[in-house]
Amino acid sequence: MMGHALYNDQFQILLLSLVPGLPLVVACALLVRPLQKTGLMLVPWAALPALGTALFLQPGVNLEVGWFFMGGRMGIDLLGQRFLLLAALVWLLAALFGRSYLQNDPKRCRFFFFYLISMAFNFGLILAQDMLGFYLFFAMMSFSAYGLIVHTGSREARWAGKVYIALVMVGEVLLFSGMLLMASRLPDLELTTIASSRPGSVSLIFLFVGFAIKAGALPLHVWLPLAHPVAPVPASAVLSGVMIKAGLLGWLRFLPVGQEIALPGWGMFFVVLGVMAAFYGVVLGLLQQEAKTILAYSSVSQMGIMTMIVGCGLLAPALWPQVKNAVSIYALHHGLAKASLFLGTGLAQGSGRGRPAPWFMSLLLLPCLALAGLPFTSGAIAKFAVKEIVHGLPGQFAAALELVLPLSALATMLLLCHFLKIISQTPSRPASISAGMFSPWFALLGTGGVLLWFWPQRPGYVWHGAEMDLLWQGLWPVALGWGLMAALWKWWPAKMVFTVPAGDILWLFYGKGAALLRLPREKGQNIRVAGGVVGNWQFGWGRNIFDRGRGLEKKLMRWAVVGSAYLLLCCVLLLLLVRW
Amino acid sequence: MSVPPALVYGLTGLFLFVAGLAGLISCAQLLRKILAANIMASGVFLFLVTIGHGRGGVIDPVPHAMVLTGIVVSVSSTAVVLALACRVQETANIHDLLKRRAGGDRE
Amino acid sequence: MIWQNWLLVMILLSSLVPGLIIFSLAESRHGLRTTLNLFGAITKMVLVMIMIVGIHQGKSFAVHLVLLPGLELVLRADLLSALFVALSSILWLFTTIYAIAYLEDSPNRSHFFGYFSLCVTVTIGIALAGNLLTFLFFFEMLTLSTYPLVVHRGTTEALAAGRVYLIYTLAGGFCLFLGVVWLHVLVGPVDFSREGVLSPLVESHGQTLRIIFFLLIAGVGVKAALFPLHGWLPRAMVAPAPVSALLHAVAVVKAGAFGIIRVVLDVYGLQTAKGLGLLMPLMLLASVTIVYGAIYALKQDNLKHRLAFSTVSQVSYIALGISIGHPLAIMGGMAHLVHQGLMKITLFFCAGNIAEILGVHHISRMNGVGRRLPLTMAAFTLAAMGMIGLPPMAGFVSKWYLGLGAIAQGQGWLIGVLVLSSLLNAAYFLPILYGAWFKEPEGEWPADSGTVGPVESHWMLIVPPVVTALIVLLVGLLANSGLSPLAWVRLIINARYGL
Amino acid sequence: MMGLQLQSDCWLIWPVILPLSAALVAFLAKGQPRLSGLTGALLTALASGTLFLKVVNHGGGSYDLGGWQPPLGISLRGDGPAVLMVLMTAVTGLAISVYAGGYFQSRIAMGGKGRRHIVQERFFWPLWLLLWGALNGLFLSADIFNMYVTLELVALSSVGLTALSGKPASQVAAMRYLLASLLGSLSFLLGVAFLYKTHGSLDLATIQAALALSPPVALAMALISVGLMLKCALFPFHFWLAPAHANALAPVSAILSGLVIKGGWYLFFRFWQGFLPLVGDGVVVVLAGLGGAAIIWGAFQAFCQQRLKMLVAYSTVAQIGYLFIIFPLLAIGAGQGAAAVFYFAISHSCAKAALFLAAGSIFLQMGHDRINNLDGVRQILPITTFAFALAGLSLMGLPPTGGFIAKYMYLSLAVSQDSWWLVLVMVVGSCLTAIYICRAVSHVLSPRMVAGRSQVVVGASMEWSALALALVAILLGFIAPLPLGLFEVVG
Repeated sequence: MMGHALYNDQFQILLLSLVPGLPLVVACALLVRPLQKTGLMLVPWAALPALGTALFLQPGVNLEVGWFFMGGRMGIDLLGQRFLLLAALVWLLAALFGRSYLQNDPKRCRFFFFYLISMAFNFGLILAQDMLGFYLFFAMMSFSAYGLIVHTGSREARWAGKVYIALVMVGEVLLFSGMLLMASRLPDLELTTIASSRPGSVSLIFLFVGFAIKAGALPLHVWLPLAHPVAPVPASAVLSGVMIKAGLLGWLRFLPVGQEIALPGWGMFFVVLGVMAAFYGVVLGLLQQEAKTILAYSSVSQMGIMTMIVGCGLLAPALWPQVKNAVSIYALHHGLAKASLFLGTGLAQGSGRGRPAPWFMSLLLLPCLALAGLPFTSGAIAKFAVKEIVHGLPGQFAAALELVLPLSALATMLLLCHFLKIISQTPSRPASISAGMFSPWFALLGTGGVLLWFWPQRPGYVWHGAEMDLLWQGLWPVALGWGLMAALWKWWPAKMVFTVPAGDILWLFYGKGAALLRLPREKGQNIRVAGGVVGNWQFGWGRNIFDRGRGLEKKLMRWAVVGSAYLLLCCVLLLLLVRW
Repeated sequence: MSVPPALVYGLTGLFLFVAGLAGLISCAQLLRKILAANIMASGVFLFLVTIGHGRGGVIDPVPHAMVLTGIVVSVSSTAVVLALACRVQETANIHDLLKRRAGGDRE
Repeated sequence: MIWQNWLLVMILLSSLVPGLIIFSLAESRHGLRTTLNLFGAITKMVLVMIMIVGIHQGKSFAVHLVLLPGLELVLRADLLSALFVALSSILWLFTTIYAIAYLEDSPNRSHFFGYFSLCVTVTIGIALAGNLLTFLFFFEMLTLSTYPLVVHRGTTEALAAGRVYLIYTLAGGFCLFLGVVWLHVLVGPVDFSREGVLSPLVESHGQTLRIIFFLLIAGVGVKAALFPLHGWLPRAMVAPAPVSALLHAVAVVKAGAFGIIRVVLDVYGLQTAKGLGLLMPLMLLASVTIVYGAIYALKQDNLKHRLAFSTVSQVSYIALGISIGHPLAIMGGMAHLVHQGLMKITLFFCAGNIAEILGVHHISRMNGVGRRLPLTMAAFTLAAMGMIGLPPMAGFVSKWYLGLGAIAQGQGWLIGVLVLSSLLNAAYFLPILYGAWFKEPEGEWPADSGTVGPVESHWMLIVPPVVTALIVLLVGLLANSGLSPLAWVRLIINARYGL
Repeated sequence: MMGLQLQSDCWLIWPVILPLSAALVAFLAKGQPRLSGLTGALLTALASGTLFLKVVNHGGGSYDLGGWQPPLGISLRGDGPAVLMVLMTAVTGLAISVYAGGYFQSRIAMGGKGRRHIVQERFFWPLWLLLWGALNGLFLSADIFNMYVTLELVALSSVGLTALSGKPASQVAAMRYLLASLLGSLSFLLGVAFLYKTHGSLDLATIQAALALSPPVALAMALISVGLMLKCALFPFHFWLAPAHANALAPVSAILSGLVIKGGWYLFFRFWQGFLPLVGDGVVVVLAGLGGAAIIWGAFQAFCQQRLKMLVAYSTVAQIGYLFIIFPLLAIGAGQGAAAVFYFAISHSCAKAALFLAAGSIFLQMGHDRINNLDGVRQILPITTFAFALAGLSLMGLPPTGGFIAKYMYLSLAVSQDSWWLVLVMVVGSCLTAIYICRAVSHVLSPRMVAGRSQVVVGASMEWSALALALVAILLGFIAPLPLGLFEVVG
């Protein structure tokens, strides 16, 4: 029996190691010229162990990997399973898409190298069950994603990369500090220990901000609209679909959610921040003219809703199991939908046929509607899960948030209509798509549409979606949004176009910000060294001191001086000796 | 009260020493310096001779031996000094000559 | 028993003897010289391994030589010295391999390798020094054996740099000397194995002990490049790359840092040092150095200068760890002794490769280097990430423990220093990485020496950085395993403070 | 009683007799001055070695020359310090002799102006052996008048050696040297006369035993002190030293700087040693003050020099200061101060001689000794430059050298007696020493190649003897207990 358990453990460790391990191995293969072809073939399939783990491994595995880093643990819990499923699906399908999308890119090996390592670390952070393991994978994923963002090497990409990496660095050090502060109070660094302890407020702030950067929470979202449009389409899909969820997961893992102690201050903060982001993203998104930028702002807005849910969990600890459920469902739904939108954008822009075909547009409409929460879409299930939580909140919150939810759905619909319009108006670049790109997109659409309906822990309500009032509640924001947008298109003067540059508030202090990022540097050999005087003295005033020293010595060498010294010294010695 | 001759000799010796010292220090020419050094030596010897006299009328032979040895040393060092002085003078002359010739060439 | 005592001497001789033979070799005896070098390095490694195993089994190693009554040279291997000895001997092997290829066809190689071996001998001597006098003894010799290496190129610039180096280090040496003498007058010979000799004097001679501490730290601080005393380090960059690597990672700077550890922990003892209030100034100094070095590194365009200032900044982590005074922080500091060595030697190897193979010395001209030298730049990237302190590189491990110790000691503000340093490190390393990997090369390289063999250049130039970079990665990735430096440091801390 | 009876301590005489007779032989043996000179040097060194072994094994002793008892007879005393100095002279002298053999050989082989080099060598050996004998006599003599005589002998032979090079500069320098030396010895003699007047004895030990500070004694001590200061060129009487030492032939410079200076200082020390308990702080402070001034000023001047040999010569000026700053530290501490200063003298002697020998070789090879143009000598003279660097280490007082041990003892004495100004002077002095030595060494050891004589003219014996001396200076860092044990032996 013991032996069996051990064997089982070993097997699980092997499987779990394969999840981040296989992508890393394939990534390494891409570096070696003879193996590149095989490596490229294998890119999408490197996500298979993750998919398998998410689908077949029972949550609750938690294994010690003592030799790893600072004493690691890995395993999978309920939250992890859902995030892993989402990640595996999106990474896999986006890779399939990308393989065709980047077929003719000379630098595709480099792209997929970064793609794979980001993927590996993304899986790793989901599996990590200890603080430093999580931090390790989180940090590595953030840095690897840099390679995806700057892939094209255009000016915009470089700028986006710069902003991204600066924010990532700030996030890293904040996380580092926060985790240090947290770790100094804990007996060990396992996530279960963290979940049952209460961190200090300073470390909370650090951790919140550190993860908020990744999650694109309000003032720190600036990298999202910059980075998503410049990255190649599959990269945007995973960035927006999966990677920003890592920040969310970080909050869930490290904030004291799910404890008996309510943190009303923090909860309130999260809720307000989330709601603000939900609408801010939409408003800013409406002012954009680039499809992928609009999607990025939509992500900001959607992440706002997830922030809000987390805030609810903080407000009412009793709701925590539902919150966990809701967040993971929402993340799953949003991830799949957003990824299919991004891939769709890629397809539309690369069709080479001028305007996209109607059938294509109607397919593209599906995830949009899902995001807006149309009944019978995945969005409806996610929205319902959220609604359930909102209902559980204390009175005034429930009322306020119940108002917010449909409004946000309406806003989302507005934004996505805007997106569709932009897509339909933007002429395509020369044809670059192939049949191989459609199948992953279809798969993604299909999964997004169907997956939640077969979800084991789906809200019990799902099958009652046909009930009239609920149907209505889901429908009217969508319809209103659509109508409003149609009206706007019709009557809005064509010449009145307001735009805000992507990255909005970043531009407010662009001048100074740029100065911060573009550091003064001295070209050439010059180095400024403190204490440089010592180095130069022989060349500066040294010559002078030599001559002066020798001149003085000549004076000392005169007989008169020597004679007087003789007499003086005789007298002094005599005097001193006699006086004694 | 008569002055003891030992005191006179002794003081004379010391005076000679100091005078020689003054000469050695202040005279510029080499030969004068050498002479001054000799005068100093004579002063010391005179002083030594006086010491030998001073012991209650008994003549002490040791200072005498010292003076004799000292004179030998002094003579030999004077010889060395003089020889060296000649060489210095010679080379100085040659030096001067060379300098003058070089100067003349330039003119 | 006898072999145990001779082992230490043999460890010293294993590099000294080849060094002396190499001095006498003609310039053309390339093969013999290489053989001797490698033979010495490998022998030393083996001997050090034997010693470490012995120490682990609880054996003790010590040799004494009486210079004067009450004045003796002692070589003794304790846990801490084993750490430094292991670092030096391993890195020496790599540096030797690297230097053999790097200096191929350059003049004066016999001289170079002679002094090179001497330098390592002396460094090992510093590590094994059993009392303060022996430490001083080897510390001064280190100055002298590294000087010829610094001026090896013989250019005016090199000579000027050498002069500055000498002035700084010798002046520091005299401070140290004075401190040692003073301490001897106060308490007699200061043996490292007798911590706490000074504690009875805290009441009566507190002020004196403070001054002595200042003198000692000034002495070792010059080599450790503590803030106002660091001026020599960037200038010494004119030396050939293997020398810079050796200087920064193994020998000089590390010896200074090691000296700080010895002075604080073994001469004064943590409690005494705390009681005298000596740690706070040291902590401030180290913090200032960390930030200062990083800021200046940012301003450099010359790659080696940037690395030099980075060293200034990074080595002070060790001093910081010690001065925090909490066992955890000390652990971080000691681990950084090894980690920084590994990372910095990799960086210098890479900088040397870039300069040697491509003729590129400036960061502004490094665009696209990654395409021409992928392995070198990969190693550079790993090491640079370690320097920034990203997990799972070695640098993170030390930073983590430093932070933990700082918090435990109630000095939470130090996290700010660590964070600032990380940010600045990122600011000066990431642009290099970006330029090297993502930018297009700006045309021909100034002096491309061409590809040799299957890798980008001579394999002896490529293998050392790649291997050390992998070690950097593994040391962090397997930090918790029994074979990592961290495990050994934990052993030290356990033995001393019983964590 | 009569002279024919051999006294038990007759071995004391050989280190004096042998070089003197060898000098005579070398002078007379016109054809083979080098052979006879080297043989004499070897024998003298052997005699000194024997003396050393005897003293180590059987303790010190004294010997009355010709069986004549003091005061009329001349007495030699071999106690620890004296024998130590004799041994130092022997070691240094032997190396210098070997060097000189090679030096003259090389010079003669180089040719040049007629027979000048041959004549130089012909006079060098007798003068050098005479000097050696006189020095040994000086160290061993127990009687103050004999000290005067040996002092004069030393001075005359060294002046002769100085003038030997024949350059105008060296002759002028020799003249200065001689006059200063005359002034010094006459002062010394007058002091001796005063001492004899008050004590009726010439035996130093007797005098010191009965010493009381009457005004004549004070005058005597003042005269003797100033006279000896002139002899050993203590600041401000260093005016003659640098030109004389720097312009002499290479082996001569080494002899003068390494050994001759120590003669004057040795007498000074022995006079004051017994006298110190009687005097107040003021005097020792003056002495140490002069020493400190010498250290700083000499080091500064050395730093200012542009010629290598001048630099080394001024370094001697500075190092003499160390021999004098010990006086405040002698008063307390059981013999540690004396041990320290003797150790300093010994290691300085080896190191300085090695420096001058190496500098001489460099001069010979390059044809000049302008420091700034010496880059690249390393390639031509690897051993010599190495010796130069090693000797420099000892001068700087870096471990593991004799200089380090001495400085260590100095500093620990100064610290234990809270003489902070001495500590300051020593540290500053050490730093300055380090700077000027490094300045020279950085050029000498520079890998840069500079045009010079391509053919190596420096003989192997020259290179290795310099290195041997430098190595002795290093070795002194490890064998300190041996000489210092000898130091305890009384005569």
